[in-house]
Amino acid sequence: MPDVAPFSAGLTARNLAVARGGRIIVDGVDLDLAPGEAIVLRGPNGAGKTTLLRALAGLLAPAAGAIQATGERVFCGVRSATKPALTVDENLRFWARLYQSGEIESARNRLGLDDYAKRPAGHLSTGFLRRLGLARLLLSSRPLWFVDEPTSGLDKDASAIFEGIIADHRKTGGAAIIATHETLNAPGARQLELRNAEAAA
Amino acid sequence: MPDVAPFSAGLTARNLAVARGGRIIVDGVDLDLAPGEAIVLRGPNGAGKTTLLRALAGLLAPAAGAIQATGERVFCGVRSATKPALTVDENLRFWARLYQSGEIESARNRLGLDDYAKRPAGHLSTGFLRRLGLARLLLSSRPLWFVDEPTSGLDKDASAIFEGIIADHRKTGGAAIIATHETLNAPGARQLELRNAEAAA
Amino acid sequence: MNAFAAIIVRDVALAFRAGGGALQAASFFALTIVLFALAIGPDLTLMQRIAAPALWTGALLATQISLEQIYRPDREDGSLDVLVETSDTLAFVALAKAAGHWLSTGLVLIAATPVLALLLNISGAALVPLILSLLIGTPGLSLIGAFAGALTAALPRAGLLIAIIVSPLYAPILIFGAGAAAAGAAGDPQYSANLMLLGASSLFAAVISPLASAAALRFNLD
Amino acid sequence: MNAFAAIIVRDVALAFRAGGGALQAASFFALTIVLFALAIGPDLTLMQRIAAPALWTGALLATQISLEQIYRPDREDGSLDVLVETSDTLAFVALAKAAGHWLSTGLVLIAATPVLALLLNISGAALVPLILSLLIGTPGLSLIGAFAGALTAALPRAGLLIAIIVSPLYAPILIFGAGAAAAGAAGDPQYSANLMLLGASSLFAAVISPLASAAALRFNLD
Amino acid sequence: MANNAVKRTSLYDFANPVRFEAIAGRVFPFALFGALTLGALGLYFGLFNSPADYQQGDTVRIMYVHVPAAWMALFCYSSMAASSAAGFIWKHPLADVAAKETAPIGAGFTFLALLTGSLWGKPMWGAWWAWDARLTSVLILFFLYLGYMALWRAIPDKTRAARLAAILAIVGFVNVPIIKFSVDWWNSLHQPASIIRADGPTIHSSMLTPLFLMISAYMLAYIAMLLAAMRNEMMARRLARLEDADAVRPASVVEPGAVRT
Ligand code: HEM
Ligand SMILES: Nc1ncnc2c1ncn2[C@@H]1O[C@H](COP(=O)(O)OP(=O)(O)OP(=O)(O)O)[C@@H](O)[C@H]1O
Ligand SMILES: Nc1ncnc2c1ncn2[C@@H]1O[C@H](COP(=O)(O)OP(=O)(O)OP(=O)(O)O)[C@@H](O)[C@H]1O
Ligand SMILES: [Mg+2]
Ligand SMILES: [Mg+2]
Repeated sequence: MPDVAPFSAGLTARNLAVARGGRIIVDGVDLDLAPGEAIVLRGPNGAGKTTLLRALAGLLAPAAGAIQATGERVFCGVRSATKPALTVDENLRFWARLYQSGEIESARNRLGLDDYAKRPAGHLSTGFLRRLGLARLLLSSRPLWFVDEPTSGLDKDASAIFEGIIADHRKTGGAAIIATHETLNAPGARQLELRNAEAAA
Repeated sequence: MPDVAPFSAGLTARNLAVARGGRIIVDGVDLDLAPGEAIVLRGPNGAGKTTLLRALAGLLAPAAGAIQATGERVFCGVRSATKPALTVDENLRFWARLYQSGEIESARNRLGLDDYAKRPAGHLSTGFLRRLGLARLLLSSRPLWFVDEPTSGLDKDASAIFEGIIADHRKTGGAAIIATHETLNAPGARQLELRNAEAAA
Repeated sequence: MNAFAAIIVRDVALAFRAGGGALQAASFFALTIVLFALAIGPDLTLMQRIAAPALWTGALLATQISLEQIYRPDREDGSLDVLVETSDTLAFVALAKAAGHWLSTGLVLIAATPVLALLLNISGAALVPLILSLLIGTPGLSLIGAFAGALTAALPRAGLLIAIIVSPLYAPILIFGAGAAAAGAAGDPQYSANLMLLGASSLFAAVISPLASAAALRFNLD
Repeated sequence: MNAFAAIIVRDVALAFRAGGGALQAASFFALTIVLFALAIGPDLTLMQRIAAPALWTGALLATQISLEQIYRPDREDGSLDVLVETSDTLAFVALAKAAGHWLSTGLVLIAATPVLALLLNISGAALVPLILSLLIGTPGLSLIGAFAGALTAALPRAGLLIAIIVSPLYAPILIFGAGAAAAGAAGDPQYSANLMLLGASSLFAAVISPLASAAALRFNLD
Repeated sequence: MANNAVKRTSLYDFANPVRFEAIAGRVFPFALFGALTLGALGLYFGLFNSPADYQQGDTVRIMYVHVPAAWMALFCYSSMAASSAAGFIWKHPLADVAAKETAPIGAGFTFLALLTGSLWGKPMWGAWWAWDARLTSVLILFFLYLGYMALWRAIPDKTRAARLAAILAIVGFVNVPIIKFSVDWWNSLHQPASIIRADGPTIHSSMLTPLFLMISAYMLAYIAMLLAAMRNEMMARRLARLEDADAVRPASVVEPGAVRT
C-alpha cells in the first residue's frame, strides 16, 4: 500500500454502532480524530472500549454508521500478537517485513528490550511481553494508532517510555486512540468516556 | 485437606532462591508473613515478582533456601484459570468443588459478575475475566493468598472491590502477598521491593 | 461432589461442548475408516480381512490426536496450578483426568464402532469380540496417553512428541486388541488368551500411568 | 523480503521449531503405517496389496490433523489482525499460508514415503507413481485444508468441524491419487488419466481456496 | 525425599564433575584403543578366518556386525534407564548427562542393527524388510529412543528436561519386556535365539570367537563415545553457566529505598 503522508492522517466516525456476539455493544458514536491528536478512551469494564477500538481500526465491521480514515491504521490489543517460539528479534523482524518499514534495533531499544533480543518471547515476563507488543506500533510507521490498555503490566519506566512514544508520534502528525483504566500522561489529549455499560442478557 | 484455622496462618521464607528456565531469578530472599498481614510486592518488569510469588505459593520448587507455611495457600496469577467454553457459574462451581468450600453466589455478587452468570467466560471483557479469576480467592476460603497484578485491567470500582476483599480477608486473620505496578490502597500493608533484575544473557 | 468427580464431570462437559474433543475423536475415527475404504476401492473380501485391524488402528489414531488436549489447556490457562493446589495426592488427579478422557473418547469410539462395522460389512458374530476388545483396550490407551500428555504439558505444540512417545507403548495393546478381535471373529481359541493379555496391559497401565503422570506434572508447573 | 515471502518463511520456521508441525506430520504418517502393519499382522502379500491406499490415507490424515494449526494460533494471539492490517488483498495472505503449510507438511510427507514404501516392500517400479501422485495431490490437500482452517479459525477446538468440512472435499483427490498410484504400479493405462484428474483437482483448489479463505477470515475477526 | 539428602551428599563425594573429568580423561584413550584393536581382530576372524554358513553362504558374515549391534541396542537402553533412575533419585547431574548421552549412541546401534539386518534380509528373504518379531521389536525400540531424545530436545530447561526424560526412560524400560513379548506373540517367524540358550550355543566356535571379539569391541566403543560425549556436555554446561553468571544478577527483596548490592 502507498504510505500515506502522516500529516494528512485523520479519522471520522458518524453514528457508529458495533455488535459483538450478535449483540449491539456500542451505539451512536460520533468521533473525530485530527492529525497530531490523541484521545484517551475511558469507561467501566464491559463498556465496549475494546469493541469500539477494533471497529475504528477496521477489524470489526460496524453494525451501523460509517467510519472514514485517511491514512493507514494499526491496532495494538491486549493480546501481544507474538509467537512464543520465536525470539524477540524474530518477532520484530517478521512485523518489519509485513509492514515493509521500521528498524528493528531502534524499536527494540526504545522499549528496553535489548537484553532480551535473542530470548524466545515465551520466556518474557508479563511486562516485557507487553513491551514487545507495543514495539509493533513503532515498526508499523503508520499514522493512526488504536491501542488497548497499553500500560497494564508495565512498570513506571515502561509507562513513561510509552507516553514518550505517543508524544513523538503526535509531533510527527500521527494520531492515536488509547483505551485505558490507568492514569496516562498525554498532554492535551481529549478524554472520552464510554458510558452505560450494557446490562448483560 | 483439613481446613487450617485462619488465625494461625503464616509464612516464613529463609534465604530463598528460585530458578526459572534453569536460571536463578530471585536469590537470598528472607520474608515473614504474619496472620492479618499484607505485603505489596513491587519491582521493575522482569525483576522476578511472579517467579517469587509462585515459589512462595508452593508452585515452583525453590532452588535453595526454605519456605514454611502454616495454613493452606492459594495462588491467583495473570492467567485467570477459567475455561472460555464454560459459563461464569460453571467455572465458579468447578472451583467450589475443588476447594470443597465457598458459596458461588456471594463470590459472584461481590465481584459484580451477577449479570454475566450464564455467559460463557470466553465472552467476558478483559476486566470481567480478571474479576472472575479473582473470585477464586473468595471460594478457596484459604488463609494465605498470593496474587499477581490483580488490578490490571480492572476499572476503578472493581479495584476498590478488590481492596475491600483484601481488607476483609485480613480482618479474619488471613494474609496476602500482592504483586502489582499500580497504586493499591491497602492500609498498613508492608511494601517490599524486588531489585537488581537480571540483565538477560 | 468431591474433587475427583468434579474433574471428571468438568472434562467430560468440556469435551461435549461445541468444539470439544468427544465428537472430534468419533468423527476422525469414522472418517479414517471411510477414507481408507475409498482408497482401497470396492473389494469386499479384502475389506472383511482388514476390517478389525483398520478399526483398531483408527481408534488408536483418534485417541492419539486427542491426547494433547488432556493437560496442555489446563497448563496454559492456569487451571493446572489450581488442580495441584487442591490435591493432596496428584496421582488421583491424574487418574481422574485419564478417566475423563476415556469417557469422552474411548467410550465414544466404541459407540461409533457398530455403524462403521456395518460399513465394512463385519458380521454380527465378529462384532462382539471387536467391541469387547475395544472395551478392554481403550482404557489402557487413555491411561498411557494421559501420561504422554502430562510429560509434554508445558510444550506449546507437542503433537509430534506425544505420537512418538506413545506409539511404542501402544504397540502391545494394539497387537493384543486387534489379535483378539481377529481371533474372536475366526473362532480361534487364542481369542480368550488375547483378551487376558489385553486386560493385563490395561491394568498395568492403570497402575503405572497415574504415578508417572503425577511425577511429570510436578515438573511442568513453572 | 515482501510480506508474501515473509509469511511463508515464518510459518515454515515455526513448523520446524521444536514442537512444530512439520516433523509431527511426518512421524504421524510413519507411525500410522507401522501401527497398521502391527494390527494386520505379518502378511507381506496383503501389505503389498494395500500399501498404496494405506500410504495415501495416512498422508491425508497426517495433513488433516495439522490443519487446525494454520490459522487458529494466529487468531488467538492477535497475529491475524496484523496480517489483515498489512495486506491489500487477503487472498495473497491465504495463498502464502497454504504454501507454507504444504512446504512444512506435504513435502515432508513425500520425503518420508520412500522409507515407508520399504517397510511395506513396495517395488521401485511402484514407488515412482506413488511419489508422483503425492507430489501432484498434496498441494490440493493443503489448499483445501487451509480453507477449512480459515472457516474455523475463531473456534477454540475445531478439529471435528475441520474433519467434517474437509473430508468430502478430499474424497476426489484421495480417489484419483490412490487410483493413480495403484494404476501406475499395475502398469494400467488409466494411470495418466488419474494423474490428469488429480492435477485438475489441485489446480481448481488453487483458484478457489485463497478467495474463499480470504472471505472466511474477514468474518472471523471479532 | 528426606533420606535422599543423605545419599546425595555421599554420591557427590564419589562422582563430582571435576573428578569425573580426570577419570574420563584417563580412561578414554584406553577404551578407544581397545575398541579399535578388538574390532579389527574381530573383523579379521569374522571375514577371513571363519566358515561360510552352509545355507546362508558368506552373507552370514554380516552377523558379526549385526548381532553385537542388536545386543548393544538393548544394553544401551538398560543403562540409559539405570542412569536415568539414578539421576531422578539423587538429582546428580552426571547421571542425567550419562543418560542423555547414551541415548543417541544406543539409537545408533539400533539403527546399525536395523540396517545390517535388512542388508542381511535381502539375500535371505528376498526383501529388505520382513515383519519378523525381532526386527519389529527392534524397530519399536528405535522409536523408544527417538521419543526420549525428542523430549530432551523439546525442553529448553536442562534440569526439567532431565527429570521428565528420566520418567519416560523408566516407564519405557518397564514396558520393553511387555513390548518384546507382545511382538513375539504377534509373530514367531524369526529363528529362535540360538546363542543365549540354556543348552549353550549351537553356533560353531569359529563363529563365536569373532562374535565375542566384536561384542567387546562394541562395548568399548560405547564407553569411549559416552565418555567423550559426557565431557563435551559438561564443558558446554559450564560455559553456559559462566555466561549466565555475569549476565544474570538475581533479584532480591529489599525494603523501599535501600538498594541491595
Ligand atoms: C532389521 C533387521 C533385523 C533386526 C532388527 C534384527 C534383530 C536382531 C536382534 C535384536 C538380535 C539379537 C537378539 C538375540 O540374539 O536374541 C539378532 C540376532 C540375530 N539375527 Fe537378527 N535382526 C534383523 C535381521 C536379521 C536377518 C535378515 C537375519 C538373517 C536371516 C538375522 C539373523 C540373526 C542371527 C543369526 C542372529 C544371532 C543368532 C541368534 O541370536 O539367533 N537377523 N537379530
Ligand atoms: N467475543 C465476544 N462475544 C460476545 N460478546 C463479547 C465478546 N467480546 C466482548 N463481548 C461483550 O462485549 C462487551 C464489551 O466488551 P469490551 O471488551 O469491548 O469491553 P471493554 O470496555 O473493553 O471492557 P474492559 O475494560 O474490561 O476491557 C462486554 O459486555 C462483553 O461481554
Ligand atoms: N518460563 C520461563 N522460562 C525462562 N525464563 C523465564 C520464564 N518465565 C520468566 N522468566 C524470566 O524470569 C525473569 C522474571 O520473570 P517474572 O515474570 O517473575 O518477572 P516479573 O517481576 O513478574 O515481571 P513483570 O512485572 O513483567 O510481571 C524474567 O527475566 C523472565 O525472562
Ligand atoms: Mg477491553
Ligand atoms: Mg509478573
